[in-house]
Amino acid sequence: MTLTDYLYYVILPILAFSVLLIVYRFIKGPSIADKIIALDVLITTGIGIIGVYSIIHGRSTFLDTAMILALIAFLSTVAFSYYLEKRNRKK
Amino acid sequence: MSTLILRTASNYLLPVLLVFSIFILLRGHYLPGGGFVGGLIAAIAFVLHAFANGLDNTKGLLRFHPGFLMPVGLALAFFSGMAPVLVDQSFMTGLWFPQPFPVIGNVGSALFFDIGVYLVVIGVTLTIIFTISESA
Amino acid sequence: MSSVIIVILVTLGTLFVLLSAIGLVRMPDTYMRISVNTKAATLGVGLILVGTAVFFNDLSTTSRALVIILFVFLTAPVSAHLIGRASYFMGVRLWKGSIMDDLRGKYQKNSYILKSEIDDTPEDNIDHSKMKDK
Amino acid sequence: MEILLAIIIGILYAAGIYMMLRRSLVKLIIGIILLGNGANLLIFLLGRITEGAPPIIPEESKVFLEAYADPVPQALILTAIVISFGLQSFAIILVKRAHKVVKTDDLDEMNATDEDS
Amino acid sequence: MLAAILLGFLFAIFLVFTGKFFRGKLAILSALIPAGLFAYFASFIPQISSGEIISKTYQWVPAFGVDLSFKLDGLSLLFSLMITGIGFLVFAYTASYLRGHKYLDRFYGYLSLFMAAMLGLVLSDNLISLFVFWELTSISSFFLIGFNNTNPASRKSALTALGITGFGGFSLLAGALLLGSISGTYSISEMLSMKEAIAGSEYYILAVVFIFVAAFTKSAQFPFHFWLPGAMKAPTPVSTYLHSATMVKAGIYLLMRFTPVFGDQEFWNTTLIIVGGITMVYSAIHALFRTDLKGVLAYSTISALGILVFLIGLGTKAAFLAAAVFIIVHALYKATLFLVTGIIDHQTGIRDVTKLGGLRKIMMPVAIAGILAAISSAGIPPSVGFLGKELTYEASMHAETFTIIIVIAIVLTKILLLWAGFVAGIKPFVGKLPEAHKDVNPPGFLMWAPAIILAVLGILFGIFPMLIESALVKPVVSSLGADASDYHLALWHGFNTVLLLSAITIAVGIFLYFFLKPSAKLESRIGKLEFISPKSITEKGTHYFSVFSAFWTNVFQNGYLRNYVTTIVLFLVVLVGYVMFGNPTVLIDYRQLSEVTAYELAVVIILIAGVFYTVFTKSRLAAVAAMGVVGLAICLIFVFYSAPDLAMTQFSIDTLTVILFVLVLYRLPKYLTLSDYKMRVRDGILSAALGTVVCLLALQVLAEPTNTELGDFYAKNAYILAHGKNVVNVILVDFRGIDTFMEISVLAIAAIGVFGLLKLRLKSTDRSQ
Amino acid sequence: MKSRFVSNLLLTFVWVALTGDFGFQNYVFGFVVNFFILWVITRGNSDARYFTIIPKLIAFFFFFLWELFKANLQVAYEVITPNFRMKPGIVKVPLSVKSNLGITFLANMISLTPGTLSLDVSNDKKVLYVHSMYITDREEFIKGIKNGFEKRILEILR
Amino acid sequence: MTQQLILYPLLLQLLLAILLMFFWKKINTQRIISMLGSLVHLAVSIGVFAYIWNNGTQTVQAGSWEAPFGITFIADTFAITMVLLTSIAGLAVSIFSSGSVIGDRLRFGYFPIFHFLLLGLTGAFLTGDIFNLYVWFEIIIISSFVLITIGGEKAQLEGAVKYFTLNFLASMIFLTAIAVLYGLTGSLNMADLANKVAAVENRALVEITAILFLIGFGIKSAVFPLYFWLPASYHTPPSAVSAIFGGLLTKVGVYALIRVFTLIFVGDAFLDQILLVLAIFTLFSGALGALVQNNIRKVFSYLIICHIGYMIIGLGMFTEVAIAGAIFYLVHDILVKTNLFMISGLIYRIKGSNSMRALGGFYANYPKLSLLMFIPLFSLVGIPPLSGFWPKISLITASFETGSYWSLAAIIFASFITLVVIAKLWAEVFWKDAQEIPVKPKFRYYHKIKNIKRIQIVVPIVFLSMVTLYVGFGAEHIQTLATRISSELMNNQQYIDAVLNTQISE
Ligand code: NA
Ligand code: NA
Repeated sequence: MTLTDYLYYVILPILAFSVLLIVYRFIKGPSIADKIIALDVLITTGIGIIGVYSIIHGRSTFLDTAMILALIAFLSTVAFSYYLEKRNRKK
Repeated sequence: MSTLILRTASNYLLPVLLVFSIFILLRGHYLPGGGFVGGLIAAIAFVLHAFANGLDNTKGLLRFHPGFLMPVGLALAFFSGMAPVLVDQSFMTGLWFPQPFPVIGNVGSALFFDIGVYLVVIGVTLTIIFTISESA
Repeated sequence: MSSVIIVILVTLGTLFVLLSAIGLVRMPDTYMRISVNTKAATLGVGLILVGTAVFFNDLSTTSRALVIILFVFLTAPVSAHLIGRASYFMGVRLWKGSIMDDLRGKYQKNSYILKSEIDDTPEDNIDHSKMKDK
Repeated sequence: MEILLAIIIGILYAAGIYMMLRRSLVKLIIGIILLGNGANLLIFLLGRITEGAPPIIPEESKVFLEAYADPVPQALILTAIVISFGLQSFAIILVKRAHKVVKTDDLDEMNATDEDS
Repeated sequence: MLAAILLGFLFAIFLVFTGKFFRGKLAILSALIPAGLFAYFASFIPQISSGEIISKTYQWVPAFGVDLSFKLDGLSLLFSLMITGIGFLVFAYTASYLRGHKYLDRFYGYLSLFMAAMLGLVLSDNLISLFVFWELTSISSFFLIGFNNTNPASRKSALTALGITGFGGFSLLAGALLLGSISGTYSISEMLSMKEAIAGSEYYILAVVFIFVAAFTKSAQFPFHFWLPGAMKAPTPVSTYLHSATMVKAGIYLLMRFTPVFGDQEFWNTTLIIVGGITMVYSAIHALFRTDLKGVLAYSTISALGILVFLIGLGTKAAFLAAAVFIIVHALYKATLFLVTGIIDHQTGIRDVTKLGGLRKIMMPVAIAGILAAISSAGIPPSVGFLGKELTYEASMHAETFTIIIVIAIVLTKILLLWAGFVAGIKPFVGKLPEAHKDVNPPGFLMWAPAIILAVLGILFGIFPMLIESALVKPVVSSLGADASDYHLALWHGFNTVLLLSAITIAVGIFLYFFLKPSAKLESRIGKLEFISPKSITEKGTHYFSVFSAFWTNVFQNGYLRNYVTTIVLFLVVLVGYVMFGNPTVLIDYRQLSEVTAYELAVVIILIAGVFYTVFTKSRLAAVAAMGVVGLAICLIFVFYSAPDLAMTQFSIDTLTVILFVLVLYRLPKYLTLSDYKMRVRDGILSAALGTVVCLLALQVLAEPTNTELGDFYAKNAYILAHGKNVVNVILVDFRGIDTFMEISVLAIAAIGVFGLLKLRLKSTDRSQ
Repeated sequence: MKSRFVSNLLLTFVWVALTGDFGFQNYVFGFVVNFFILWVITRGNSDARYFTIIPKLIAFFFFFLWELFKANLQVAYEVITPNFRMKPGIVKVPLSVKSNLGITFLANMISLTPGTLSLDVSNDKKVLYVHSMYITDREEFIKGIKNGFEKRILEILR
Repeated sequence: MTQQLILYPLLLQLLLAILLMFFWKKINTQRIISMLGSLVHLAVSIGVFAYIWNNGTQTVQAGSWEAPFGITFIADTFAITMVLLTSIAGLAVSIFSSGSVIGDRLRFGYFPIFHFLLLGLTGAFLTGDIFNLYVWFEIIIISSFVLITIGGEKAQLEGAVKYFTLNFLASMIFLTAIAVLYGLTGSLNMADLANKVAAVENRALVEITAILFLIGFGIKSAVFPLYFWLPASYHTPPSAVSAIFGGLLTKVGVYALIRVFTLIFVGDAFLDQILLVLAIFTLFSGALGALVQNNIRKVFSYLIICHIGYMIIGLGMFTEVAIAGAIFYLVHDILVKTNLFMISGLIYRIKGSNSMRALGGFYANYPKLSLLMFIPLFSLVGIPPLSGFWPKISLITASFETGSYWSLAAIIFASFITLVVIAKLWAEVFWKDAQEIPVKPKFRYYHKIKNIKRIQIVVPIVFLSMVTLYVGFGAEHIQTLATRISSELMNNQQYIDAVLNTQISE
């Protein structure tokens, strides 16, 4: 089994399975915070998937996307928290 | 949001993100990136700063209305497109310096165009988000 | 040789990611879910990216991988903090097995000013025990 | 995979229109965004998809040495995404203002301009 | 000749700028224009009576085959003289009738506009330019009928008249264009030479119908007649000029003009006889039931027009002769009666014939004019009316079929018209003068002189028919394609059946005049039948039509955005579905498609889950977060399929959208469950149908061969010519840079829009400015 | 002025790392780029010293990585075994570090290590509220933090 | 420099838009720049028009990339005529805006956006690339969104929500069509597409693509049953905005329909049949709608819909005569509709209302203005020899020649209803006694505003009325133009050759 096959047939499926688990939590909630943290973890996992994928295809270019994901995902979490604070304050 | 942790973190992230945005802008012709994404990242840096420190502080940083970047960027794009017309070539024909520059590589009208895109995107994003924040 | 290192790094990383996913599903309250994920996923992704850096073994990729790791490690705890505190004043309860809550009565309602000591205006402060269940 | 993508695109179109058919302003915006995503993916799919071969010329070369994905649909989608973003941001604010001025989130109550004849 | 026609237009335009000088004493100067024109046209009489035809062509719009070609033959000469002659009298009369009126200048403007249009109409040899003038008469008539425009009834009548004549106008246009298509020319003269070709064309009936509708509406034939009584709201000079002497005869003119083209065909003749016959009898009877003088005159005018149509329908030489004479007769006496009625109205303010009497004591010249006109109208010798009636009877008796019915109808009509003429021309002047009218002022010279002139001419032409015979009547008949050179107009043709009929007519008519007085009672009796009249049917139809219009409009434009979206999507689904499933050749080729891997499947699953969650969640924030999941999934798809730039952009933009949403959301209310279950199911089905159609469409396109020529060119030249290695970026900033330029412009515009939406608050005083 | 220069230099290193081009020209270019950025955000660095800390931070990072890995195993065990043996709660930890950077640093380190999560810092910067999954004893827990991370951070910052 | 000639109208508008953004708050400067710029634009357009008229179709390859690889701009007679009309209407509305749009709106980017809108229109007319056309359409719609909402009044916003949604939907359908087209042919250049689409074997897919374009453009051109956004919104913004919308916005949809269906999807009987049916219903629905409205701007809105039917019916009959009729009508309609909305603005300035019930007495009180307004109103009706009359000759003739009696009936019906509607409007607004309308305090009534503003409001109306009169009385010229355009369109090979055989000069 080559490295590529290993990543392709073992690692990526595990990561894919993780993604499904995370989405399960996303849908189940119950609080909005759970959804936000699930989304955050999902994006983090996505970075991992992209990392593995770039090894499989031998293209480091994909890491650029991962870089953007890492940077920007943070902002949406900030925005959601901002929303939650504003919303509660309004009440 | 009045959280010290976020405020501190964002103050450090701002310059890093801005460096990153220029990096993304300049490499766009060779690798993924370019004026658009670069501009977005720069804008996001300021937005993050605004979330953490309040809008007024961020505006204080900028010193001019971000909307001003829009005409500036558009004008830059326009002149980079018009330059070839002045030498009797078609609009938006690429003009290139004969020798590649260090680091940036080949420099031509397309690069200035991309910088125009970069500026417009920053201007647009910040105008939109700042305006909403102010009237929220 | 490098291939072995890559396999180890990536495998470990993937397992940590899986771990965090399982944790996310299994942990009984929001705070613990945040807690588990902030590290497991972060560490997992960090390991995978190190593996990537090793694989490509060139400077530009390595630096990019490092930048990603840096960003992730820099932002993950801040995110966790933001969501955690938001959960608290949104009224997300601690797990029933929790043994203490020093935050009770410290957040001022509406302004979210956080005090270090309980003051004499308890009615203005957030207290989960006084909230009704949904 | 193409079949799955086609199904996804169908779902995005359907979901987008379904949301646009609701009476809530917010749902309208969500519908618009979903529909936009559907259209972008459609361009992507119909431009034919290629795995793991970004249209970026290798560092040491002047031309492509191996297969590469068609860059045209990507460029088109980039333009379309950005334009959609402009429209969506405007729409979000429009909805906010409309809600504030007309004082309803119910689109069914926004019919004065059609009636007043 | 062009100058002659344009003179009226130029004067109208001239009046726009100098109008205020023509409101006062100078108004009478306007009459110089028709007078001059009359003289001009009269100067052609010798040439025309000698059989000459004068024509003149000016180029206008050759691209359409439309030119300004004019033809002066007997028919057009007669009409030209009527238009300018009566025009002259009416212009003069108006100066007195509307003396000091605030808008007298406008009135003259419209009148001269009308006169010019009417001249153009009768002189045009090009069918399209004829139509142009035809429409101009309708428009100037609209302005004249609505001259007292602050009066709602006036406005309504103007609208009705324009509606009906406008409708006829479009019919004329269609007819003209159809004839043009058939014959390849719009020149009426050239059409004359293609009589057989046109009659043999499969479009003959259609073309004739178009022309009929035009003529019948303009000349107030049953069932389109009712606009004419309504048009009596106009000032009397208008009624005189347009609605008795000239414009209403445009339809007659048209029929006569086309007699040589369409005539001698059963459809043509029969229709005209029937329509003319019904019109003449129907409206003559109606005249009996009027108390308003102008009402009586209006219905008798319609009746007279019916007679003319009927005569044209008879299509014999005698009938043409009768028609030619009757046009002159009618113009003279009916114009007189209108002028007289106008004078009465002007001086006493009353038009109700039951309240009038003895006015001879105050306005003797008017009485003379009225009585002379009544005599002519009654066809009592030695008036020219007698000539007309004799000829009419003569023609009727030689009708080919249903002779008896035709004769009875025409005699009945004539009897009733005699009554009408007497009521209008004699009754107001005889008997006792009511107390109230003792102090009525006599009319000015300018008012009664035109009436006298016309009335006297009516008698004069009767006594000396040779004055009109070769100058006017015979050229008209020869324009209609018949030869009447052997015929001589004379009062006395010896004892014959026609004379007998004449005697009966006069006797019965006079008897009727003494026994049947116009009364309000009678009028209300006919009013009860009003609901089946064409007028009320049309009005009802119009009403239901506007109800239907409102219904139709509101069905589609119902104010509900979701209905609009539904309609559009449904339209798309049905149309595309029809083509897609109607073509069995469209197949999906599965072989070319790639396999699915685990991680792809996972991404697809989360994407679908995200979409469904977005759609069905009850929390808005959750929906926004779920869109984040969707965005991430799409981003990963872009990564998997070689589009890192896209992935980056997609993700950044999704994040920004989330931020925007979040900044706005907490200002918006929570979701409400607004639509019921049924509606959701319905929308669900429609959406699913769209989704299916798009999905199948995508798969079918994928089965087609690909062409990567474009991408290959870019890939080959990206570095070598455009100095970049990221081909996508090179496309964006170079190959297709303008797209990108405009894309950032879109962003800038959106930002300006957002800025304005949020920052611009109009002061309450600036609202709706 | 001096700190500005130092910041500029440090960002130049970040730039060079990002581009992966260690040529002299790239240093110069990175310096110019960052000079520009710092000019744009003149007000952004009230903590002028922060860049001097980065090298120490990197050292700390590797130490921390090990801590992180060790503690992760504990959570892993918790997550994959059927029963919960947790004793969670929110603990108030008094702070010795005073600077914003120090507090943020500490809070983040706590969050990154398993079982603990920094929820918030009081507005008077006196205490940090930490959620922990395993609280055997409140004082013990506080002591652990103060002697562990906080002590090291204080060292780094001085 | 001459080879870039056809881009000058486009570049000038772009320059104006950008320049105006620099003078953000200086509204007087903006007014002057806009008016002078529009004047120059008209001069340039006339120049380019004359050049094309004398030298035939011209193309420019943006970026010097040969077709079909770069973006092609092409000015055939049709395109340059539309550009010229845009510049005429643009100049009129620019002046009108200077006089009638209140300062607050001008301070929030009215003029830059206005010129962006004109830029979008110009671009859409000149482009020879289908995706680029999409981009120009987006410039147009985003500008129109901003203009329709500027000021943010209640009615504006309500209308804008619908306007936005349905136009967005149209854009998405357009984009879907482009996706399919690219998937089928791998090309974006319209001339190249004409060749490649003809070579596609699966005609059903081509037909579906054409239907998608039909619906996408159909929404934009307000064809039945896709027009809903128009009556819901066109009466809500300031009348200067309605004027440019009413004149040009739907017409660009028509332009695109004509372009696509004469160049790319040619000779499909089923599609022509659909076009005809849609056109007939459009004529019908628009006419009925206009009949029941009370607000004059709504009347004009429905008449826009109604009269779009004339152009589509011309396209549907697809003969040289019919298309010439459609083109002539297009020319007439742009001028008249722009003018009518400006007139509704003038009426509003005078009386503070646009409701027919509330208005009255114009003829008595403003005879000269009434006479002026008469010109476009009755040109619209097509009272011969005013401009609206001539194209009907072609359309009716074509319906006889193609045996399309339903078309004939619809054309006559719509003409008749238009006549009735305008006559009714005339009777209500101009003839009826002046009605008592409560005086709005601080409303800037026509008699209260400065002379210069009054001139700025009236002059463009006079200007467009004069042009309309020229179209009517100089019908020969317009018909010659329409025939030339029509024959160029019917012979799409000349377009294709102009694009694909262009020599690239270094
Ligand atoms: Na890019
Ligand atoms: Na994170």
